[in-house]
Amino acid sequence: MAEEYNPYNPIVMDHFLNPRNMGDLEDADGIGEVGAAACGDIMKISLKISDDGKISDARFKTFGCGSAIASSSMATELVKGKTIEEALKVTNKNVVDALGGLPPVKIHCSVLAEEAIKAALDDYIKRHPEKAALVAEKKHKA
Amino acid sequence: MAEEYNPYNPIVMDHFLNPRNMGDLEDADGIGEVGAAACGDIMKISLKISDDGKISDARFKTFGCGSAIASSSMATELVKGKTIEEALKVTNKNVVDALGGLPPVKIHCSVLAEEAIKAALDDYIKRHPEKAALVAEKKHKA
Amino acid sequence: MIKVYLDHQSSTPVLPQVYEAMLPWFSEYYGNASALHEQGLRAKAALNQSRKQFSEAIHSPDPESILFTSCGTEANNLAVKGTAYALQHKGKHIILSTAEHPSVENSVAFLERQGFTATRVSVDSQGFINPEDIRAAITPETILIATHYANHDIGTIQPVAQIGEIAREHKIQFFVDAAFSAGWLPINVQEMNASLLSLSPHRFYGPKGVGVLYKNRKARLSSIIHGGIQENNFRSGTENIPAIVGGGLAMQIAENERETRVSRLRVLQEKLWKGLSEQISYICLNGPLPGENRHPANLNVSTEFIEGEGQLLLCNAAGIAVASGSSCVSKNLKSSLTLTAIGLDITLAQGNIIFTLGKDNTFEQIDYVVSSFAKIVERLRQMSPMWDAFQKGNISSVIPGNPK
Amino acid sequence: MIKVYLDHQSSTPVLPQVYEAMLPWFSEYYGNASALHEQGLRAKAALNQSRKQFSEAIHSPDPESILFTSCGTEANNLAVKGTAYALQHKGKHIILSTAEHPSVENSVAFLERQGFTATRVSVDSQGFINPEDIRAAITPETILIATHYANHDIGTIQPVAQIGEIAREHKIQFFVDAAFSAGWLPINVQEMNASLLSLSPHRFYGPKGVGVLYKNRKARLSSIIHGGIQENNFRSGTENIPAIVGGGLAMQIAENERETRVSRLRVLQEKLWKGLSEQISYICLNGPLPGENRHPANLNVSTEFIEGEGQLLLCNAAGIAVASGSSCVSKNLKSSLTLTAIGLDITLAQGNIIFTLGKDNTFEQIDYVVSSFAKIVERLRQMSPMWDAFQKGNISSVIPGNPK
Ligand SMILES: Cc1ncc(COP(=O)(O)O)c(C=O)c1O
Ligand SMILES: Cc1ncc(COP(=O)(O)O)c(C=O)c1O
Repeated sequence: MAEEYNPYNPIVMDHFLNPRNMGDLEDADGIGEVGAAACGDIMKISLKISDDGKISDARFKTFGCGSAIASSSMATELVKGKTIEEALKVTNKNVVDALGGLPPVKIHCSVLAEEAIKAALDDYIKRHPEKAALVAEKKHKA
Repeated sequence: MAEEYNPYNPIVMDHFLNPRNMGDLEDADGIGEVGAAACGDIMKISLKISDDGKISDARFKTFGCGSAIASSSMATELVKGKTIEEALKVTNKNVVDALGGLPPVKIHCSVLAEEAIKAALDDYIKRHPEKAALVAEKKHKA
Repeated sequence: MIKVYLDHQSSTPVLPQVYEAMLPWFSEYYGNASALHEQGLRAKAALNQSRKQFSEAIHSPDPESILFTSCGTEANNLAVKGTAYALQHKGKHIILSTAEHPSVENSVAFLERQGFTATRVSVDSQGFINPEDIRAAITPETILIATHYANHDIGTIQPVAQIGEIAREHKIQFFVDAAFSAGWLPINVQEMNASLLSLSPHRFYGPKGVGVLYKNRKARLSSIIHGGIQENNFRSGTENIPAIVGGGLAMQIAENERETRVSRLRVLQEKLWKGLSEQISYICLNGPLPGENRHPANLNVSTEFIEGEGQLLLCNAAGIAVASGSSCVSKNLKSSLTLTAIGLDITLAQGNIIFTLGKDNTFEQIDYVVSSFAKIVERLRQMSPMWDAFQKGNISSVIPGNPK
Repeated sequence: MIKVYLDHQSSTPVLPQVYEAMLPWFSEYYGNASALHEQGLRAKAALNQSRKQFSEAIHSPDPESILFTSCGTEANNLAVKGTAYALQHKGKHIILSTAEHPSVENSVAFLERQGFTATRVSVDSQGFINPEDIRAAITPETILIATHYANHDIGTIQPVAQIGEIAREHKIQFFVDAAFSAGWLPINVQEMNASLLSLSPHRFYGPKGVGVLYKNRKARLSSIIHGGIQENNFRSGTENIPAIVGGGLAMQIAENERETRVSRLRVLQEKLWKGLSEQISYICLNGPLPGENRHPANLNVSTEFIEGEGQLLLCNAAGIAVASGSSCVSKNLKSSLTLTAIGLDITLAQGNIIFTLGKDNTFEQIDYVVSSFAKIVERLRQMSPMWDAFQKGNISSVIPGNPK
């Protein structure tokens, strides 16, 4: 069976072949774009964030290899429903683990996904400076 | 067929497997032994020479590889019936040709055969100095 | 499921006749060709029979000029390093092009670390070497000119006979890497004035596990794998008899069928490029247009705004086997050496796809590939932030002349 | 006609199961293991499966320590030269024995021409290396200790674990040439403390065209065949998948059946030597007596007063396939390196014959070989002027202790 012979595990293949949350968000509250074509990957993540600081929706667009696409897809899944604070804690390792592992040479894709999420959140915070304090405050308490 | 796969041509194989004139001659008139075990070959050729200077019989004994044995066998065949003068003209090339060729790395076997014949004839001439003149005289005439 | 194999440059299936010819050499005739008994002598006879087949196919003056190695890469290493070691007392300078296969480039780079020097002659935007650039690079120290016949990435066919003429004039050893050419292009080592020429049988329906180096009797060469006296002392190690037997037969068949195979390939190649360029926007052809200057099996394209690996994986999911010179795919920055050498924009290099046709591909397969590939490109562009930016006019196409 | 194959050291027939396992990899699954599509990924999976089989058989800590080459000779070249190039900044001194296979000896000789130095530790009259001699040869410059496990000519089994211990104490990379041992002797790379260890599958009923180098994760190694990124960058060139698949299976089977095969071989070996020594006068055994210090397949004898090639040819005519370490047979003075190393008289080296048994040899075959070989020796002695001289008392036997 062709399915047995793939460079990635079934979860990665599934997220590559059936990406979740692909696209852009109209009126996104935060957009992050990281990477460069010359390096082989560009990831753009758009977030919709409700007033209570919850990520109500997430979308991605990616120029890059199979694991870059799968990492973006998984990253959007991971942050959906999370608060900003929780989302800021999502690491590339979380993405890799959720994907059931990536080949060593492809770990950088998950790093890029983490960075794209962070960039989108930064963008949101930049647009909503009042929330920055909230985040910082909550961080303090913890 | 096994016969197709031999390191030598059929004539050489025949002379190796069915050597002609193998052995010693009782009361040989000339004996030549050349080579050394350390070099991998020793050839001994014994000749019976009649009063008219004809080689009436020849025998060989050889320590050496297949082509050394075949070369000795062929050399004895070549000189039988020849006069001393004719036998002195037998070259290693004659041996190689009569054998239908030898591999390049084995040409030295034919050289040894030529040398063994010459050594046996030298031995005869040493034992019969009166014939030396005859040989020389005939050589002059020629 | 439909399966279309379009990666014949990376390997080809062994022909049924070749396979049949190899079979007795595993369990029935298993002798070592150095052994002095029936099994060994039989193996040696098989070796020599194969030498004859290769020799005839490339118009070598004699079968003894054929040396067996384990693959094309090793043959290239032997040619380059073997020349360097044999002639280092004469000089230490090597000339090559910027678009060599990594086996040549990296052999030269290894020698540079050992004190040799090299001049890498640039290729033009279609991958052509200018023979006059080779001439200009020659110094009194030059001991080797190493070039390829057809480029493995973009199919450019080099003017090897002209380069050979220059090598002859200057009495410099000339090596031709024909690992992607043999079986597809006519080879006459004497007309090319090749001192050394390499072949790789698994690229023309022969088996893996054997490479060939033609070595002209006058060429000087040192061994690089040391040990026993196999291959006339130029390559030690027990010979892979089944692969050598199969390789020789595959060469003979390839040569007999070459013109038939090639004229069919040329039609498929034209059809494929026509289909792709009509169905897909912002796609460019790398290397010369299909025709006499391009390898008949190779089609190298770049689809703009998307990356290569995703295309490969979606092709694979559609049953289509292709390759890419993108560094992301090969995990080796050097694999896109040729694309860098022709000055291809880095984003186009990222989106690189290599189709290599074979003798069994059909017109229907080409139609399927064109329509599938168009969908794949469309799908990936939908995912691509670059496509988005291009649509919005934020970036522009880097394809020269902006085709379609 | 009776056929007895007693040259298993030079090569063995491929096992039927191994052959079956290889077949699909020629025409059905023909992908290049570097390719990113079903055919390629399938090939890569096969590669890794084979790595696992080798890894388990030699108790390697992980399958990634298994590297594939084209033959035992290349694996030995890679181990020796690869270590030298990787560690040349630390030092340039190599220790080996005087009885190495030419692939090790000639690799070291090549490095000596490049400025490396070497100490060749002598072996005793039975071919044994004294580990203390290795210790004594170590200098601060030493980067590699290279020895064999079982000697390819005379079957001597070396104290590799002791040598490995010394290497470990001095933190020197240790390479074991197990090309004649794997499949016949137990191998545990960790107990041996081997940094590198080579195997050759065509010597244990696997195919030709593949060699294996175990490389401990901590061992430093440079590539010697440059090009693509195959084998984790340690060996470029398209992998010979069918041979790698077959080799792995042959290794697994050899390991499973090893004890059964060996206990049978030991009986045949004893019987052969008993028969020969009883039936033939002036014959000597080279190497240790059959037993735990000798490879169970090897019997190396010298028959006095006659030369090796004639014996080989007459054996072949009688349907018996054997080998010889005589320089006349191999056309290579270096082939009898081991015989020189043990100080064997040159005339005994000339009369050298090597029998290597296999798992399928029978008692009847041994009887046939003994009686045929006795006749062959007799026949050649009748032709030999040395035998004549000996009979007349003009020369004497050089066999120590004058057996029989
Ligand atoms: C031009 C060229 N040279 C050399 C090689 C290496 O041949 P092999 O894969 O047999 O090692 C290739 C294969 O890609 C090639 O295309
Ligand atoms: C001890 C030893 N090392 C290395 C080799 C070389 O192996 P191959 O014939 O696979 O090149 C041999 C083969 O004779 C051997 O016996």
